[in-house]
Amino acid sequence: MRTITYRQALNEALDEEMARDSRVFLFGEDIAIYGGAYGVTAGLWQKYGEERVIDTPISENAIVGTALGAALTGLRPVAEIMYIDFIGLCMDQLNNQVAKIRYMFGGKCTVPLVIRTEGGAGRTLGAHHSQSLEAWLIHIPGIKVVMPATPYDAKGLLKSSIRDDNPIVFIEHKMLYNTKGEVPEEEYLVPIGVADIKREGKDITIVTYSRMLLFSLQAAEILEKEGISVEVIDLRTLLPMDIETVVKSVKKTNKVVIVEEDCKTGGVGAEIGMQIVENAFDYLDSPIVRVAGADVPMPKSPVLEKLAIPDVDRICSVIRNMLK
Amino acid sequence: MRTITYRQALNEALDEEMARDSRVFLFGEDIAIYGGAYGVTAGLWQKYGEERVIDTPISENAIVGTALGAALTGLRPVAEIMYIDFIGLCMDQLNNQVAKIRYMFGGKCTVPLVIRTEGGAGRTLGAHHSQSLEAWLIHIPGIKVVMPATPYDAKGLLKSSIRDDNPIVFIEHKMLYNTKGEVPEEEYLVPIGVADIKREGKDITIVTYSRMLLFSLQAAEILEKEGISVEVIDLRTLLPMDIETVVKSVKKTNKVVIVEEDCKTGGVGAEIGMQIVENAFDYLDSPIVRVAGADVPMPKSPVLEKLAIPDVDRICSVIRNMLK
Amino acid sequence: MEISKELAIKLLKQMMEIRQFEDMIMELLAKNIAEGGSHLYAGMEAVAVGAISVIRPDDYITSTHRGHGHAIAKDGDLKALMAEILGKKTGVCKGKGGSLHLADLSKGNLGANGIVGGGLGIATGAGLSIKLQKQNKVVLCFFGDGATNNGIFFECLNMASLWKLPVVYICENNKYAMSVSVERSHAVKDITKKAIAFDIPAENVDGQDVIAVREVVGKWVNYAREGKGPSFIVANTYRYYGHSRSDPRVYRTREEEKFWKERDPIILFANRMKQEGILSQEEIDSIEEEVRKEVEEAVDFAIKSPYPEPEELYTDLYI
Amino acid sequence: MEISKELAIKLLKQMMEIRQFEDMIMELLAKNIAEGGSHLYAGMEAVAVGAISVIRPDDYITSTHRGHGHAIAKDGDLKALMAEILGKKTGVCKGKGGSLHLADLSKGNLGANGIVGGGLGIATGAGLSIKLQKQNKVVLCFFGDGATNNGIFFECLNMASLWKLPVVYICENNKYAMSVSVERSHAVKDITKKAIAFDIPAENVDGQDVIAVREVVGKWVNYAREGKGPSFIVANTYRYYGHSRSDPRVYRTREEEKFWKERDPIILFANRMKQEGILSQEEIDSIEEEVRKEVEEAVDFAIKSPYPEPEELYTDLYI
Ligand SMILES: Cc1ncc(C[n+]2csc(CCOP(=O)(O)OP(=O)(O)O)c2C)c(N)n1
Ligand SMILES: Cc1ncc(C[n+]2csc(CCOP(=O)(O)OP(=O)(O)O)c2C)c(N)n1
Ligand SMILES: [Mg+2]
Ligand SMILES: [Mg+2]
Repeated sequence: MRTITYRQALNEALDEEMARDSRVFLFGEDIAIYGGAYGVTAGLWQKYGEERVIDTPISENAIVGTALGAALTGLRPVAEIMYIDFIGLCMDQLNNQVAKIRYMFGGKCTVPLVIRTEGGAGRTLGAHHSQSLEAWLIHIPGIKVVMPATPYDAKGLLKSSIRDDNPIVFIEHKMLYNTKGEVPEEEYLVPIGVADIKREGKDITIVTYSRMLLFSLQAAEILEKEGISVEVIDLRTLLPMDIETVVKSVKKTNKVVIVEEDCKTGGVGAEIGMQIVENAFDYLDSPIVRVAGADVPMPKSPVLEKLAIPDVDRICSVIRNMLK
Repeated sequence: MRTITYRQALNEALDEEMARDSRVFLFGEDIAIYGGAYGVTAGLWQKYGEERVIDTPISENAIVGTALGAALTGLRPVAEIMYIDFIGLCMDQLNNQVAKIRYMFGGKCTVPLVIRTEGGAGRTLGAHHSQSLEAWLIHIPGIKVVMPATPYDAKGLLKSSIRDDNPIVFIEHKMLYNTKGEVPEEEYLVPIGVADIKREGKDITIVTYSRMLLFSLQAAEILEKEGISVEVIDLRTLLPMDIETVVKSVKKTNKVVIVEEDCKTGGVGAEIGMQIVENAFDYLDSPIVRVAGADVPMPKSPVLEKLAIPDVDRICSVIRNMLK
Repeated sequence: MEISKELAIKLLKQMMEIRQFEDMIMELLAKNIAEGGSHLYAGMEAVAVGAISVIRPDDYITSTHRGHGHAIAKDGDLKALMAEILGKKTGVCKGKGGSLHLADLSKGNLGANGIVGGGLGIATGAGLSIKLQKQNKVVLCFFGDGATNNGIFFECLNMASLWKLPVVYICENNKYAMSVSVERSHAVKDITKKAIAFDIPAENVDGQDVIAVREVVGKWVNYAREGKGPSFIVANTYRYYGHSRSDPRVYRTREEEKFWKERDPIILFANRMKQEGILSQEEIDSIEEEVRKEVEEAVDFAIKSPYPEPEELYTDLYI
Repeated sequence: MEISKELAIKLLKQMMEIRQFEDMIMELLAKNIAEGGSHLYAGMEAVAVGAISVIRPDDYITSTHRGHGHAIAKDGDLKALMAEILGKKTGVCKGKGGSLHLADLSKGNLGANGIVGGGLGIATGAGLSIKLQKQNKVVLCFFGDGATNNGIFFECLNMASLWKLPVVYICENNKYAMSVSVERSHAVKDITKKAIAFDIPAENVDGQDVIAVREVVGKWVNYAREGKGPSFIVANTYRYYGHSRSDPRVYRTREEEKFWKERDPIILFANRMKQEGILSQEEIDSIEEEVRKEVEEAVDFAIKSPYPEPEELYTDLYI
């Protein structure tokens, strides 16, 4: 199968869905001429014109609010918030309007809206361009939260997100854009809300998502050589969370490590962990362990940045400890 | 001892700290002439004048940003965001500036800033005036999050918060303002970051905070008559969380129920639960149970609103089940 | 502009519906039949009624926390609105929205809003949608004076002007945002000046004069429909009740209240219609009587309606 | 305004420091010695240098994502700044902030900011603080053209005008916000018009002319110090490099770039000083040489400095 980058996979997803449905349009900062801060929308303005790929002013709250208004009245916007770090500027429109409007109106409207954004550390960009804020989002009933780790999933999930009639926050990772993976030429979709076992194993389960999947798979590779068989589950969608797949695995391995890049306290791992406790407590041989980001703003310094998020070594040593 | 309301306790705390330190000033919507949407600042404008009790325009992001600027340059602002539901409008200033600035600047500044707000359901105000969003806040390293449940704690914690050199979000509860409790005439402080065992017991531990403390205590009262002895821990501060007090209790009772008003998924209870798993797994006889708000926007209808948050019956029946 | 008898009746009746609806809610609040907050539109009727009277059923509006008037004027069903305010199953949002969230997309009402300024994005987006879909519709976006201090107001007006969106922004300047007067919270006293920052044409209108509102809004609605872009209207008006039930109104004088009550939009219009010989006092009285019956029926309907079933807690979230 | 030789040297030297500092960072980025993004101030030197030259050491500034120039002009130590940009322990923020967060409160620099418009609240709050403490200070608040589209800009200007805060708001209009031109993102082409919405006096200034900047900012700094309130200045300028390292600048023409390079603020000023007989070419050359040494020393210092210790990850969060 051909191999393309995560960036390219996302670009194809947008391209295909725009070609398929004339109601789909793109809306955000520097997405048209510039092609997006990370190049995801490159070429689409040239192809679809300026009524379907719209550069906006730097007005995050209005970007989300306006996209919502368009979604309520017949269009299917794909809005972009350049960095998830800026999501605080539009949390009101996202939380109070986008997520709640269908419920508040008694189900009498739909909000077919995708908000694309990207997050994560790794480029030493400092505290305002390196955050992982997905934990805020899974606490907002009414939206779905999708975080693909591979080019295949990125494309399939973005296409599904654009076709979904619910509002979706689709979070990419800045360190994945250049990663490559197999992506079929022919069209396919990846369902929202379904986790994927990226590697089967029997001794311990890693539950993870986004870039941490790559680290987890590397750790599993290393541990394999030491005779430790690790099952790696990629959640792919955080809300709704496919806890069944996780529970099934836990029932087999009886041990769980959660690997997450966001700050540990109040992070997504807490929710994953508690759902495991609620659904598979009696199968747990030992406490669930979170390997998570440090509870600090992201420091600039490359040495500190590396320490602030999980790495392969830490995952390995945590697992070795648990299996001792 | 004299008995006063939660509202009055808060008002006294503000009054005393303003009298004590001329750098303290109040800043927010309708806090001066009107005395605050829930009356907490009543009389202070009259007493301290319009340079120390400042009515602002409806500009939440600038309220927080401006308060920060004042805190960085010699003052000690107490800003008010009228409802926590509006916090999305200032999440950027709160998360990216207020919380991070000291760390980003290498410790070379302090941010003595309190942001008072209120949350919770109970007045059938619908989806935009009934939320419990503290889970977002505990995921922001750099701030502290305080949520008092009693008049005594409200006063003592607000005074401590104003004296603290770190930024603090102080969350009141709309259904507590009229509740009464004993509050000494003489000055006292309640330390930030210390939980309080509001009722001792031996069969099961409830971990809770804010209004849910009242429901938990009522449930404990009822269960007592059935021969079930419930220990009720009031966290009071959510960040930093006093997990030691919780763990000590769990080691005694071996069973935990978390009672929280916020939406369950991604809520504060997940973090409480995971910290218990991490620190006291081997003492747990049964899965930790979360009694939490429903994962929906708050519905207007009084019947649905009541169902959307925990109530005494639900707490009782969950505990009865766990002890069966 | 000539007022036909039919139009006169329609305008007067709608204003009376709003007034009586709001007065009734005040009663229901006092009796604890209505719970929670309700921001009442009494005193401001001419704005919603005048403005909405010049648009079509398929045009859109967005409304505010003080939204009963807009909902009624946009062809809202009194029964379904009253039931919604009481949180009943028969409400226009099945009892899930309440007073702050009245909406009816089937009638082009994109909703009231609990967030001050919260509807501005929706209105602007609806305008963008109309433009991209090459429809011939317009949007009336209502908001208070207070909302024009919130960032989203400026962000939206900039976009609307930049892209020439068919949105008429209507600021209901009732002199206060809760307790804070315009003088104490806006750097400019004439709110239309804010539109200069976006090169949007703006004008003030007497918000107590339903005909004046019609004329001004009508002009800018045509402008929008012709693809010329957004406009900004400040309708100067007053709310009779306190901001909410418990508000003792210490921030304003009784003289000021009296001044405005003497400019009551319903009385002003009724008198003018009499003077111009379009309606007689008897006709006016009979409209009022008719409205009284309607409102009573609405209350009756709402009170008798059941609350939503418990299962409804989890419906209508996702599709 | 007469320019003393001493002042001429100071202004020229600071502009050269900024230029060479930025050129050096471009080199370090190319060699992967500097990591991450850096938004370079080259081309815009006259704005920071001219503006900050008229305030006192105890006055405040707030800066932007393009903040090296402001930091240098506000008496920043080149070594500590360069070390910070490389994430070193000896950096002005101990390596925790980086290019986007240069700050030095001891010198009144309240910080660069990764959030467009993020410093406006801080500046306004510092202004409020000055007023409440009855100090005689002022604040210069720098931000880009793009920032004037974000809600917080309007919210802050309103507060500043309402309370007459001593803040001079300086928009560095370099024609683009990343790739989007002012024409494509602002409803008004003349950004000073935005100040009308807040009754704030505003004017444009040639941002390539350090003397013009000094004069205009000086005037409004006095106004602020006299308690008359805020002002709004749009300094028209241009950035030489792309928005960030990887930017191919497809959104602007090479002619336009050439036009602006012909108005280079350093050359313009140096020529004028020669013409007016204040500085000789030799003096100018020797300043340039001195600056070259300083910048080299700064780089040397930064490169040789250690990274923070691992324990530093958890320090400096709470006090
Ligand atoms: C973002 C936000 N801030 C504050 C509030 C609380 N609040 C509700 S109505 C109101 C006053 C609004 O004033 P205005 O916009 O003039 O409308 P009016 O009530 O006068 O009709 C305030 C402050 C809110 N609902 N939303
Ligand atoms: C709130 C926010 N939105 C978007 C960005 C991404 N971004 C960084 S700089 C920039 C352009 C800023 O333009 P302008 O304010 O004109 O400053 P300039 O870069 O031209 O100096 C953008 C969009 C950001 N950092 N913050
Ligand atoms: Mg008002
Ligand atoms: Mg710019």
